[in-house]
Parts: sequence; structure tokens; C-alpha cells
Amino acid sequence: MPLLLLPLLPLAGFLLCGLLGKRLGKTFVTVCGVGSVALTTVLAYVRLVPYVAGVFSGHAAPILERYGSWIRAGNVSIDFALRLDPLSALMLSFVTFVGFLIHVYSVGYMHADTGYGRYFAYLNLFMAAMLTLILAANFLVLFVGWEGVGLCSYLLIAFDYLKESSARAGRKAFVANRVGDFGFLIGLFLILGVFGTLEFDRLFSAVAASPGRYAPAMTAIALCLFVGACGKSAQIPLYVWLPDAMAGPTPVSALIHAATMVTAGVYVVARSNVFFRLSPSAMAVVAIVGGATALFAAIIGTAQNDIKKVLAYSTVSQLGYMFLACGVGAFVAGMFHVMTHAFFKALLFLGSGSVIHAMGGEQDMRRMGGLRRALPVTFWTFLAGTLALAGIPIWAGFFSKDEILGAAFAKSPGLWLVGFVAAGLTSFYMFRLVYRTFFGEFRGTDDQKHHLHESPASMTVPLVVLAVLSTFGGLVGLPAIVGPRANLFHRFLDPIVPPLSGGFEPGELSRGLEIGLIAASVAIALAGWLIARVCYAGDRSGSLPERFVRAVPGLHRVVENKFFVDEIYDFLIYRPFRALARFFWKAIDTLVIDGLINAGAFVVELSGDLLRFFTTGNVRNYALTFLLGIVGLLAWLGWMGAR
Amino acid sequence: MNVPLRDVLVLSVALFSLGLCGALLRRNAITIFLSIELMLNAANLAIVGFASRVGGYSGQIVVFFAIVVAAAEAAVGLAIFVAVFRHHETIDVNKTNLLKW
Amino acid sequence: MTAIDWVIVVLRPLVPVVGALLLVPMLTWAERRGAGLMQDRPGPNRVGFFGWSAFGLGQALADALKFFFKEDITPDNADAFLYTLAPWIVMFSALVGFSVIPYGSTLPIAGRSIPLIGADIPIGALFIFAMAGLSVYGIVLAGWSSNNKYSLMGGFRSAAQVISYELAMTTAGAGVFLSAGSLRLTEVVASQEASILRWNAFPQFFGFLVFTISAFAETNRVPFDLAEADAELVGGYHTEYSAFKFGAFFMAEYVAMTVASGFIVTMYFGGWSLPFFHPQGLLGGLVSMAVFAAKTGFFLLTFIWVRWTLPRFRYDQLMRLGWKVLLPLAFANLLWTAILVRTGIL
Amino acid sequence: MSGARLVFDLAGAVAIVFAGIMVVHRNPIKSLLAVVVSFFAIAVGFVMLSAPFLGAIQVIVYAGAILVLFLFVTMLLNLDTESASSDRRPFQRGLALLGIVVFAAILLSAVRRSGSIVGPSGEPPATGEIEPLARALFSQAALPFEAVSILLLASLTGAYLLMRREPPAKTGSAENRP
Repeated sequence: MPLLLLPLLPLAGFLLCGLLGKRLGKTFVTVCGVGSVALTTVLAYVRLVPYVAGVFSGHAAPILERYGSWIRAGNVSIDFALRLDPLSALMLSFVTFVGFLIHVYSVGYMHADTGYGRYFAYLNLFMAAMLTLILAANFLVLFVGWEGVGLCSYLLIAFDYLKESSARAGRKAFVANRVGDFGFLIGLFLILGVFGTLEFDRLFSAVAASPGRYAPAMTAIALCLFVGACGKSAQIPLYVWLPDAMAGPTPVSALIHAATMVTAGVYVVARSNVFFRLSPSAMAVVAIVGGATALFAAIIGTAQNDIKKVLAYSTVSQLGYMFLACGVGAFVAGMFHVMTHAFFKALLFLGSGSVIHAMGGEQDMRRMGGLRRALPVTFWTFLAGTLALAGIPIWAGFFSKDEILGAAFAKSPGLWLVGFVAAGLTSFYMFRLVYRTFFGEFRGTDDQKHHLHESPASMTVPLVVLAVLSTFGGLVGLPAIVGPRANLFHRFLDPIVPPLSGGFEPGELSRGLEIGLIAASVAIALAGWLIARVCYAGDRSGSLPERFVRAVPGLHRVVENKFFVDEIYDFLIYRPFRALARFFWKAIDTLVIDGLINAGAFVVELSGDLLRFFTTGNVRNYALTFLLGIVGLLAWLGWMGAR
Repeated sequence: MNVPLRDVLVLSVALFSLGLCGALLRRNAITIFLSIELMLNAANLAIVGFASRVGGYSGQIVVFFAIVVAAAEAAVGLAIFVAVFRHHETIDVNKTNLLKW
Repeated sequence: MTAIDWVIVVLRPLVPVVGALLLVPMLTWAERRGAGLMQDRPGPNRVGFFGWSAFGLGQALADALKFFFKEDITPDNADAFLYTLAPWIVMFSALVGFSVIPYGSTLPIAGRSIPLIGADIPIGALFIFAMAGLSVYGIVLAGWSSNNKYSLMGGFRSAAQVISYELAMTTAGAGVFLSAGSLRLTEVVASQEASILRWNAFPQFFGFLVFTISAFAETNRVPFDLAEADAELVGGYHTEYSAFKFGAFFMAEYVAMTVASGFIVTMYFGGWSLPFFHPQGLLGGLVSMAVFAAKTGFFLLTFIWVRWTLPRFRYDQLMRLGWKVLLPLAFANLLWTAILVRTGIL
Repeated sequence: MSGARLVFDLAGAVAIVFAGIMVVHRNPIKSLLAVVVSFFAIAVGFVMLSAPFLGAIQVIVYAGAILVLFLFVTMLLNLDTESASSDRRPFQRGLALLGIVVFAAILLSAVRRSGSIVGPSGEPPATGEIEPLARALFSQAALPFEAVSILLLASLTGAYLLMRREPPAKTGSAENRP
């Protein structure tokens, strides 16, 4: 079974759903859309299981499948090739599985939508692009998937294209992504210029062979790639599109804007860790941007009232964590968090989707409350996701986040402090969300109250499965204190971070310090929980936050309005750009170019007015003119010949 | 090669000039078209004359194609005349000046 | 060249031409008697010679005399010159076709071996096509110069019909030239001499069919006689004609039939050759002429038989048959023959 | 004077005479018939120039098809004899005649001066046979041959579109229906 089949199957599903979906009806779309992804998942695991087993028994060599030459120009030759190595295997395992679950969930969630066929077509196209991205064996194939997921993200955010805000959000996502993609593309050209190839194997072995030779060029390449990663993974300063992207259907937020696509940036950084590690300054930039994003987004998240917006900022914040991990050299820890985050954030989004579904489209937490009794499955699974995200021990997020914080501390206590505070905030806003939504009295309309119901099985089953994964998924990466070989995840993924002389290596912690750090992070998570409970549950719920707001009104306004970042961008970038465009339109285009063209037209018209009197419409006049011309020509030729 | 080339060329020039006369002096579109065909034939004759002097078959092939093209041209030209006649009830070229400014 | 050579050169094309002209009275008689046979009536059976009825053979001569002595009318507003010229164009173009058809092998006389063909020119077949194409001028001009709308319509129909069917006929004929590798009719006959299976009518059956049907159309015979169509157009292009000018049209039709039959025989039925009997010398020459005459006679009888069997086509049916059935069929036949020749079967 | 030259010159004389008749005759049908004779004479000229195939094509295609088409259309349009009176345009006529005379004079002087410039190439002279012509036509000129067939198809379609009446008539002839 060739790897190529994995992207091709969803692509076929896309074509079938997109071209025939409207004609053949919903059943056909369900079978094609979900079936293709189900088959892809099965086939992916058919490939994965033997490979993973092989890696654990010491055969970690990547599988390379080449399907033919794609571009051949001069001495540059790029193949269309896919590869399976531990990193892509990891991504493949959860992208297919989570993707499949979300497809199943979508069947229930989208059942009443008129764009059912279109939705599944886009979703399948996304799967095809995402699989291309993670299975790519060189940067060009990766870029195809990279652009493909960007396109699908745009299409799905603007899925409800009749709504002005959705279309606007889609456009914003697309433009922000283009900024990042531009940097990414420059990075690719730099790589091509320095190495003459885009093949992962050849690139990384070339660097590993002589790090000193290539180190000077690495900062530029790494930073360009990181710009691309910032765009795709919503980091400062390009994060603004992700909160708006919540305009798309909730399963899309779960699949694309939480579990898979947004982690592509982390994936690329981890994939090209060799480049990054050779440039300490680039690593510092990655770490600082990641840490800053983690804290910044967490702060904004505490003041949001839209259930999906909270989760969106949480996603931005968690992505910041992943980059923080990469920035301090803990690429494996970063990827570990990618995986656990995929489980619990998909779970949380799907849970919120279930809530929104039950509330008839309502997303504002101020009108919810007490949903625990009406939606028991949703509540318990959501709680599992919250515990995982907050970093409560046993649940998946605890292990990954803790590993990141540990690595950050080893590198720089300052970075650790940022992550530590962000962890507390995370715990706070997540439990705030849970208390506001599931506890207390119902604050919505009577109509909504009447309507409350648990979601259908197609939605709850994926929730349960994801809840189990969120709860126990972290056990594959037990911390080092449990035992030297207990961390299966490291044993599997370590080959992707080859030893590099002169490279940037993560620091080591003493055993005691590690235990202390774990205790500290558990403590702050519990503290966040406690504060949330005090503020939003029990007797004095509500009054405490109000008093806080009254005490520092400015701060609250700033946070609630997301630090006015959109407005700043509007002022700094959008308006000058618009003015420039206006200048080019009015001054250059209308005056200069149109003027030139009109002048030309005027000359033509004038000469036509003068010459038209020769056009008598009488054929014989034309023939006579023709003859006289030929006679003249012949006479001239004869005269020339006579000379 | 019994026919001298000069005979052929003189005949060709004569026919061509007669064709020119018809094309320039007559007003009936069909006659003008016929005159054009005559000029075409005069040219064909000259080519065949040169071909028989030069040897080989290239000249004859050229004339063959010229005749085929003439057939195509005649079909379209006559169709145009019929179409013009349907509109104007005449094909006198002095009375049909659609292309006038 | 001696005087006898000149005599032979003149006689060679003259023999079939005179033969065809002499055949005309016989054919008119055969036509009428054939019609009688098919319609279960006697047909002309009285006019004979010196008291002997001779199956009515004398009727043809009587008709010929009548043509000579009737009043020759030229309508007032007719274009007298073209009106007179038209029948002779038809007659001429019909007769001259015979000068390139081989009507026998060779005849050894006075120490010379005389090829029995008017003129063995390299483009023999094209010559016949060219002459058949010219005959349409006679019909169209007759129709136009009569200054009669029925005549004009007959002329129109004839022009469109002949051009349309000429295409199918030449395309079908191309198959024969392909297998013979020549346009020279003697070589066309020679290519069919070997066995009866080499007669082009067998490997190119559809070509033969198209060719024969087109020949009917080219000679304006039923079921393609729309140019005269006595039921609709009175007499078509010869409505106004009388006396000997009419006689010329009348004769030309039978001469054209004879040429067409001879052409079909040459193209598809081995010409003068017999597949199993190859006598030499004087006998061979005479036998070959007899064989050619017999084969041609068979097709002449076919012409008559068809005339009294099939009704006339409607004009649109005629056009549809020519362009949509016969022409594609002729091209298919050409392709088929090309395959046969390429694979070496022919 | 050889036989071929005699025949050629006679045919040439016929061609010129009938071309002249074509130019001066006011009745389009008579003009057309004059052209037919002229083309027939040119066909004879082709045969005398060792191009019998072109002679046959000339008769079959030109005389037998193209000019029949002309005749057909001329009769269909029922054109009157061209009247001599209206719209004479003397200046144009004079200029045209002058142009033609000068044109013919230039060409004839060119023929007189350079009749011997063209000489035989290495290729064998054309005989009356068709086979070498066919070989040349279908090998070295195969591509133009195909192109010309497409041209014919295009002109057929074009002629049909131009002649079609709007709305297109139903199939089946109207003239035979009551």
C-alpha cells in the first residue's frame, strides 16, 4: 500500500462530494465523505503499526517513497516523494484518527445544513492537503500541503459565506496566512539557494555533516520558516486571524483550528530543528515569541464571554507553549504537547459545539449555566478536557506541559516564569468556562431551556473517545523521574533530533528540581481552579469579578478588547496601505495610465476620422488602388533591377 | 519540352491582364469573381510553365493546391453573393457599399 | 507513319463511338419491350420490315425518321444560340467518353498489334469524369435558354445533382485506382485479369454499389431523373425541345448509359477480360471484344430494369442519399481498400 | 514548330479570345460560358506542358464544379444584363485602363528581357505520368494536403452558414408538399 494512497483517498472523496454531492444527496455524501477518511485512517494504521513496532525494535530508518520527478531545472531536481519517519508517523496517527472522529461528529452537527455536500468536500480536501503536508519528503511537497490547508481553512471559515462576518473572517485568515506564507516561501528559496535541494534527508544530513559551514546562513532561513510558522500557527504578531476563524462551523474549529492545521507551524519547526538549533538567536526568537504568545493569549482568554473565543485564545496560548518548547530545544516535548493538545482541544471544541448545538446556536456564556444536568455526557467529557488542559496530574496535558516547563526552566527561569503564570491563567479561564456554562442557574431564554437536549450518538461517541484519549493519552510520555525508559514518546521521537555538534541542546535538570517544578505547576493549576471556583461558583459568584472590574476598569477594558491589537493593526498597516492603494488608483492608474491609453485612443480616432474618407465602400475603388500599388511596386522593382 | 517558356508567359500575362480588365471595369459581382478566377488561372499557367522548364513536380503541386483553394474560395464567395443578394436584391458592386464610412 | 497507321489511329476511337450510336435504336426498342414485359403488355410489336414484324424493331427507325421530319421549334424568347448548342454539348460529352475505355485486348492485323482502345492516356479515368462533368452544362443551358420555368428548374436540379454525385462517384473510383495503382484504364483492367476474385466488384463491393448508383444519377436515369421529371416539370430541361434537337437529347441519354455501363465494367468487372479463358492472337482480340460487349449489355439491361422498377426520388431524398449515405460509404470503401492494399491482400 | 507548340498556341489563342468575350459580354451567363471555354483551353495548355493531371483537374474541378456552381448561382439570382448607362465613373475607368496597360507593359518587358533566366534544375523533367506526381504530393506535400482538406471543410461549413435562412428551414423539401 503506497503512502500516496493516503492523500489520494480524501481527494477522491472531495471530488465525489464536491461534484456529485448536490445531485446524489446526503447519504451519498456521508458515505463518501466519512468513508474515505475512515478508509484512510485504517490504511494509515496498517502502515503505522508495523513501522512503530520497527522503530521500537531499533529500525528507525525513514521510509521514502518516490513517485516521479516533478521539477527539473538546471541542476535542481525535485521529486514528488512522500516519507514516513517518526515525526510524520506521530502526526499521521492523530491527524487521521482525530480527523475521522470529527468527520463522524460533523454528520450529526451539520445534518440540517444546506451546504452539507460542500462541507464534506472541503473537509475531505483539507484531509488530503494535511496528509500531503505531514507525509512530504521535501519542502516543496510540504508547501503544496501547506497552501492546501490554508485554502481549506479559508473556505471553511467562510463556509457560511452569506454572512458578512464569516466572509470577512475567512479573508482575514487568508491574508494573515499569506503574510506568513510569503516568509515561508522566501525561506524555501534561501534553502534552495544555499543547498540546491529541498529534500529533507539531503538537507539535514548535509547540515549534520558540516554544521560550521552552514551555520551563518541558518539564522535567516530559520527566521523565514518561523515567519511562516507564525502565520499558520497563530503566533504574535500574526495570531489575530485565529479568534475570528471561530466563525466557521465548530467541528472545523476543532479539526483545523485546534488539532491539526495550526500545529503545522510547530511541525515545520520540529521538522527543521537542525536549522534552528544552529542559530541560537533564532531559537531565542522562537522561545520569546512562543512564551509571549502563551501569556498574552491566556490573559485575553480570561475576559472573553464567547465560549468559542475562550477556546480560541486558549489554542493560541497553547501553541505558544509548543513554540516555547521548540525555542528551548525541547522539540520532542513540543511535539508531545501537539499530540495531547490535539486530543483535548478537539474534545473541548467538540464539547462546546455540543453545547452550542443544544443552545440553538447560542455562544455567549452569559446566557448559559446549569447545563450539567441537561447534557451529562457533554459535561463529563468536557470536564476531562478541561482537566487535561489545566494540567491536573494524570490527565494528558499535565505531562506535556510539565515537560515544557521543565525544559524552559533549564534554559531560562524567566521563560519558565512566563509559562508558569500562563499555566495558572489557563486553569483559571478554563474552570471559569466550566462553571459559567455547566454550573449555576440557567440564564438563557425559556425557549432555549425548553429545547435543551443531549446531542445524538454521532456527536457524543467522538466526545467519549476523545475524553478517554485526553485522560490517558499522556501516559505515553511519563516524566524522566519515573524511570529512564518509561518515556515511550521520547524513545520513539528522539531520532528526529539528531545530535549536532555546536548545536543548541536542551538543558538538564536535577531530579529534585524536577519534582519541585512539578509540584509548583500542579499547585498553580489548582490555584487557578480555586480562584475560578471562588469567583464563579458558590454564594458569592459574580460579585467578586464585578468588584475586580470596578477596581481596575481600564485593565478590564483593555483585556476584554484583546489589547486593541486589531485596532492597532488597522491603524498601522491597514490604513496606510489603503491610502497607498488609493494613491496608486487615483494618481498612477487614473491619471497616468488611463491618460496614456486615452491619448492613444484619441490619436487613433483622429486619424480614423481623417482616413475614413478613403473607405468608399466601393470594391472597384479598392481594386484599383490595389492595382496601382502593384504597378508602383513593379515599376520600382524594375527600376532597381535596371540600375 | 516543346513549348517555349516565353509563349507560356505571354499567354499568362495576356490572360491576367484580361482578368484585370474584367475585375476593374465590370460591375456585376459574379463577373468580377470570374475575372479573378481567370487571373488565378493565368498565374497557374505561368507556374506550370516554369515547372515544365525547371523539372520536378513541385510546381504542379503548387497549382494543385491553388485549384483546391480556389474551390473553397468559390464556395464561400458565392455564398456571400447569395447572402448579399437577399439583402439588396442586387450584386452590382456600385450599389453595395456596406463598408462605406 | 503510313496511311494505314493513320487509318488505324482514326478507327480506334471511332469503333466504339459508332457502335454506341448504332446501339441507340436497339436500346430504345429494348427499353420499350422491357417495359412491356414488366408491365405485362406487348410493347411495340407491329412496325417491321417488308411485312415481317421483327418484334417491333422497326419502331425505332420510324421514331428516328419522325425526329428528322418534325418541325424544329425555337421559342420566341429563347436564347437561340445556347438553345441550339445545348443538345450537342450533351451529345459530345457522352460520346467522347468512349475514346478512353478499352473495349478489347489487342487485335493482330496486317503485322501490327492494335490495342483496342481509342487512346490509352495516363489519366483515362479522369478524362471520363471530366466529360461527365461537362455534360451538365448541356442540361443546365438547355434549361436556362428555353426561357421556361420548368426547364430552368430541371436545369437547377441537374446541376446540383451531378455535382453531388460526382463526389461520391470519384471517391468510390479512387478505391479502384488505389488497388490498380494507376488511372490508366488498361492497367485497371490488367489488375483484374488474374482471377474473378480480383474483379473489383468483390473486394470493393460497397465501392461498386456507390459507383453504380452514382452512375445512374450522372446519366439522369430513373430513379434520379429529377431533371426531366415528367410528372412535375412536364419534361424538365427538354420541355421546349422538339424534332432533332430533342432527338439529340434522347440519343445522348442512351449513349451516356452505354458509356457508363462500359465504365462500370472496366472499373469493377474486369473489362474485356475473362478469368478462365485466355485465347491468343486474332481469336483473343475478337473474344475480348465480345466479352466486353456482353458485360456492357448486361449493365444496359440493368439500367432498363431499374427504370421500370423503382419510383423517382424526392429532391431532398436525393440530396440526403448522395451526401449522407453514398459519400461516407465511398470514403469507408476507400479506407477499406487502403487497408487491403497495405496488408498486401490486394 | 513542334506539334505540341502548335496545339498550345492554338489553345492559347482560344483562351485569349474567350477571355476577351468574357470581359466584354454584358450577359453574365454568356460571360460564364466564355470562361468555361477559356478554362478548357487552358486545360489543353496544361496537357501540352506535360501536366495532364492538372489538365484533368482543371476540367473536373474548375469547369465541372466551380463554374457549374457559378452558373447555378447566376441562374438562381436571375441576374439581368448589365446596363451600360448608369454610374459610369469615367475617371476611375480611365485610371484602371491606364493601370492595366502599364501593368501589362511592365510584365511583358520583363518576360522579354528575362525569359531565359529560369533554367532546368537537377530534377528530371515531368512526364505525363501521374505516379511520380502522386508520390511527391503525398510525401513532401502531405501536410499542406491535410491542411487544405481542413480548409475545404471550413469553407463548406462557412458557405452553409452563409446560405442558411433564419430560422433554419425544416428538413424535407417544401417544394414537393402541397
